[in-house]
Amino acid sequence: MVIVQQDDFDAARLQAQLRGRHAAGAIVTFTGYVRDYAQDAATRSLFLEHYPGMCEREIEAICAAAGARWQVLESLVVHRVGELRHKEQIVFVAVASAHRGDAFRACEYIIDALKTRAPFWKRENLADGDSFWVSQHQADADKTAQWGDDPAGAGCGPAAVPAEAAGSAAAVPGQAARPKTAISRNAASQAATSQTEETSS
Amino acid sequence: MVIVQQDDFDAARLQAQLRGRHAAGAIVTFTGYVRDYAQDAATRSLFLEHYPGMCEREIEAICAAAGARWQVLESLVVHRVGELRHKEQIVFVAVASAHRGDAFRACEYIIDALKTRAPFWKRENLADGDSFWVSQHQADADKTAQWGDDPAGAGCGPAAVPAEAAGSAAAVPGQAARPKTAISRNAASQAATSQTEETSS
Amino acid sequence: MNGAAIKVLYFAQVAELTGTRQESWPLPHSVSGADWLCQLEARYPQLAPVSRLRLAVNQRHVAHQASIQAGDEVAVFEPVTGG
Amino acid sequence: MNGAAIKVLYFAQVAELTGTRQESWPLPHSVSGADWLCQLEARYPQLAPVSRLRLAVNQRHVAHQASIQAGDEVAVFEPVTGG
Repeated sequence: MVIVQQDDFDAARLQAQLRGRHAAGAIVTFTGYVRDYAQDAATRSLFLEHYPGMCEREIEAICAAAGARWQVLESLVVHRVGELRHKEQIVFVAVASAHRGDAFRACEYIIDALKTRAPFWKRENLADGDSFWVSQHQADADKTAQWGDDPAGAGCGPAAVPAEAAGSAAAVPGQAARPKTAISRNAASQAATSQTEETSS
Repeated sequence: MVIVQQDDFDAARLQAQLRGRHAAGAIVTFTGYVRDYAQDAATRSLFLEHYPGMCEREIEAICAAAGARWQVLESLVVHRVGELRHKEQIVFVAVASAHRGDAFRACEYIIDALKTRAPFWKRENLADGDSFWVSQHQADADKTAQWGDDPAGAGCGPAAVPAEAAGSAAAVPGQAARPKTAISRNAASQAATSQTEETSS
Repeated sequence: MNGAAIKVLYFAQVAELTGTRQESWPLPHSVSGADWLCQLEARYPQLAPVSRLRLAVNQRHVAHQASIQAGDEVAVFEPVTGG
Repeated sequence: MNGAAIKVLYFAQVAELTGTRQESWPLPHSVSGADWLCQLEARYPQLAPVSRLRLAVNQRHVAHQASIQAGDEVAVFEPVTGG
């Protein structure tokens, strides 16, 4: 199940439902929180923009890939969009399995792949009023490549391959080590669209 | 923090407390449930016996080892003892970290090490009235050995080393492939001691 | 060929730079993603360099050599940063 | 040497087989774990083979060649099965 929504979520209720649907021996969960993204300034809030429709489809494809690779009874992903304050929950991934190793592997795969494939973009609003679009970390692309997957869009350029095919994340010079991109002070308002989408798989 | 108790636990409340204590970017949790341990019979309940004192000390040592190896803000382990029904929660491990990879690694290490080092013993009560002490799975000892640790007590025999030292789990012939050991029908009552211990670290 | 077009979606910083989130783009004949990105840069020089931008066609990630055809939904965005 | 002893704890199936969970065991001089397990098997033949059993001394896992001394708390058990 994949849920993209503005509202906060109740991870315990979601895990209880997951457990109720299966006689799973193991459930592994990952929860991501709003933290300080800039190294030198405090984060006041994040704005999460997404591409409705494609977002859910990409995450469902990621969960299906995890289920094809490991023994998974069910995967659940909840991702929030819109304005999120410091320390709020952003994303929750839960995987139920008969085998804990498979649950750990699948859960980590899903969050790693989500970070390089699911069309979300974070804008960080600093306590001092500055606003930045967070740039993709090379480390995230590298982590995805370690699973044998090609990070989404890494294949731009002449030697490129479709995102579903195997490939290397190293194909894009200039993507490395850009921790954040300054756009302009308070230039962010026009991009603010927060939609709530809920899809099941 | 390590808690060994008979009562059920509220994983959500524990995770919320963990999150409140740290500006963690990531929390990874593992929850283990009572499942069917015998291949050919339904599990009615489990009885979990433990060694009070040593149990908490071993788990705390495991958490400390995880903290020395990965970037961990805090680890939390709750393990239940006593009579547990089918599908109930047995164990909860939560790890808070700034880095999700470290959180995944530390959480899996802790549950793997717990399964081969923490002095708990499971007796399975089958729906048909039979009762068995569950035997350690060779797979669990193997998983612990993969982390570079020696499973507890694997070092019995002349080539043995202390459990804290590096070594191989393969040193004990005859431990492999004993999925369960029949003791006797309903012979379990005299071993039934269920204590509640709560320790903080 | 008259009326042949693609639907273009802009997200996040790309939407800020173009000043719009969606538009119809005439496309008389199919082109590669790379060639279309050149057209895009000609219209919105502020997007340069476009080689860093990612494309999705009909809600799937595609490489820059993928073909874009009339009727496609084409999305343009910076590398994603969810999770 | 008079009164020199260890405190022995039995758990789970071992406690069922010995019929007790705790006892004092005279130990006039220190022995290896393996030698002490031989004494244990002599007293409780139903525990055989004792080579499979694990020992903890003063609440720490030890190998069978570890030394056991008067005053120690010695625990005997099958491989653990928690989690």
